[in-house]
Amino acid sequence: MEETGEEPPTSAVLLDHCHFSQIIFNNVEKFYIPGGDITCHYTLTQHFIPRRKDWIGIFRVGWKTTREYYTFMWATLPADLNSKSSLQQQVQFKAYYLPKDDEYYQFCYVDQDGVVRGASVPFQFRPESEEDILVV
Amino acid sequence: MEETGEEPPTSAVLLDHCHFSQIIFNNVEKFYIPGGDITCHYTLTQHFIPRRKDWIGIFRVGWKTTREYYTFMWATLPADLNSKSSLQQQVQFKAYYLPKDDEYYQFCYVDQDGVVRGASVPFQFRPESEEDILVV
Amino acid sequence: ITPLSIYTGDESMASHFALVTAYEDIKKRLKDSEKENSLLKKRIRFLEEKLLETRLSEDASSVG
Amino acid sequence: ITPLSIYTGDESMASHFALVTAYEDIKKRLKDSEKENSLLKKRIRFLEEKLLETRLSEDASSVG
Repeated sequence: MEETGEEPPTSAVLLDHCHFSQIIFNNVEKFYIPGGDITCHYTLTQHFIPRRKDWIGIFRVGWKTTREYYTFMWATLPADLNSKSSLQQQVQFKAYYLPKDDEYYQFCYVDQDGVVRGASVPFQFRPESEEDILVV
Repeated sequence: MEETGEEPPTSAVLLDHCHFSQIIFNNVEKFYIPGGDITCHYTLTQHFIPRRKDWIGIFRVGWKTTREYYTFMWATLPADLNSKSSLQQQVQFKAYYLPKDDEYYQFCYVDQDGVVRGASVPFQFRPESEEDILVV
Repeated sequence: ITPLSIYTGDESMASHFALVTAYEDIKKRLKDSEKENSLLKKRIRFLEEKLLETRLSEDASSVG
Repeated sequence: ITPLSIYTGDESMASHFALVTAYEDIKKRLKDSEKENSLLKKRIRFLEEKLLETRLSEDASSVG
């Protein structure tokens, strides 16, 4: 999986989606209320086998290395991988450990070898302004 | 300048801005009117020496390799690099060669060795909608 | 205990992939927000005209 | 003639850098657009109230 920098650009492009989308994050909100816990819902795609030291990090969008996680939780190990329901997982992040600014963050699933297996859409920790409730 | 993949992540982060910002793009519009030529203005930073085969490409935002340019122009060679005015350059892109969709694009300056020396903010080819002229 | 995060050349692709995911979503939100903006501006224009009309008719009735 | 674009490991950093540049700008535009949106909504609320008032006073004067 290591890029030596000697390969033609095509390989870099083709490699692309194969393993980055093995975890799909669901029901990610645009805004999470500051001071509250948040639940991260995710789905394991069919052939993905979670391992004991896989983890889910909250990263500020634009991160360069997985060491830059803001906070993390160990991923849940499903009881029975063969049952359908095991593919739906969730972990909870406690309010205390969450970012306090209104930057954009995203969840990333990193396996125990350090390989990123999925990334979520971005979210912010801020209240949705009350003006936005008005419907046109 | 080649990353072997063996280096610690810090080096990747530090290397960052050194040569990517040697060309600064100026006065980039948010919208360019479809069907018109566009002028790309840019500034060479102090120690940058342009060469004969440097080029400026229009890339769709999210590009992965510099081969993915939508269109390109050879960069202008300043007559006298010691004169202040030579640092301000421009090239014109003809309407015929420009993208016809309303995706986001950006200018990138690529030197004759294939190294990216600058990237602009994104722009679109679409008219600014007339509603947007209303001032609150 | 900290989680393992090894650096591989792969990682820069991962970070790019994650950024593309975020960018695509933000781009979509911007589009939605700009569209909503246009609608809101139309609504304002409509309300301003209505208000003007109502006032004019009010003036007319108070004169008549 | 095509321009030279050699692949180096550096390139993935360049593409990441370019995307960060674009992302930061789009993020800023989204923020501006959301802010404008809020202002427009306030303006609509104000106009709607004004319109209601004017109509009420119109009704009152036509009754009185």
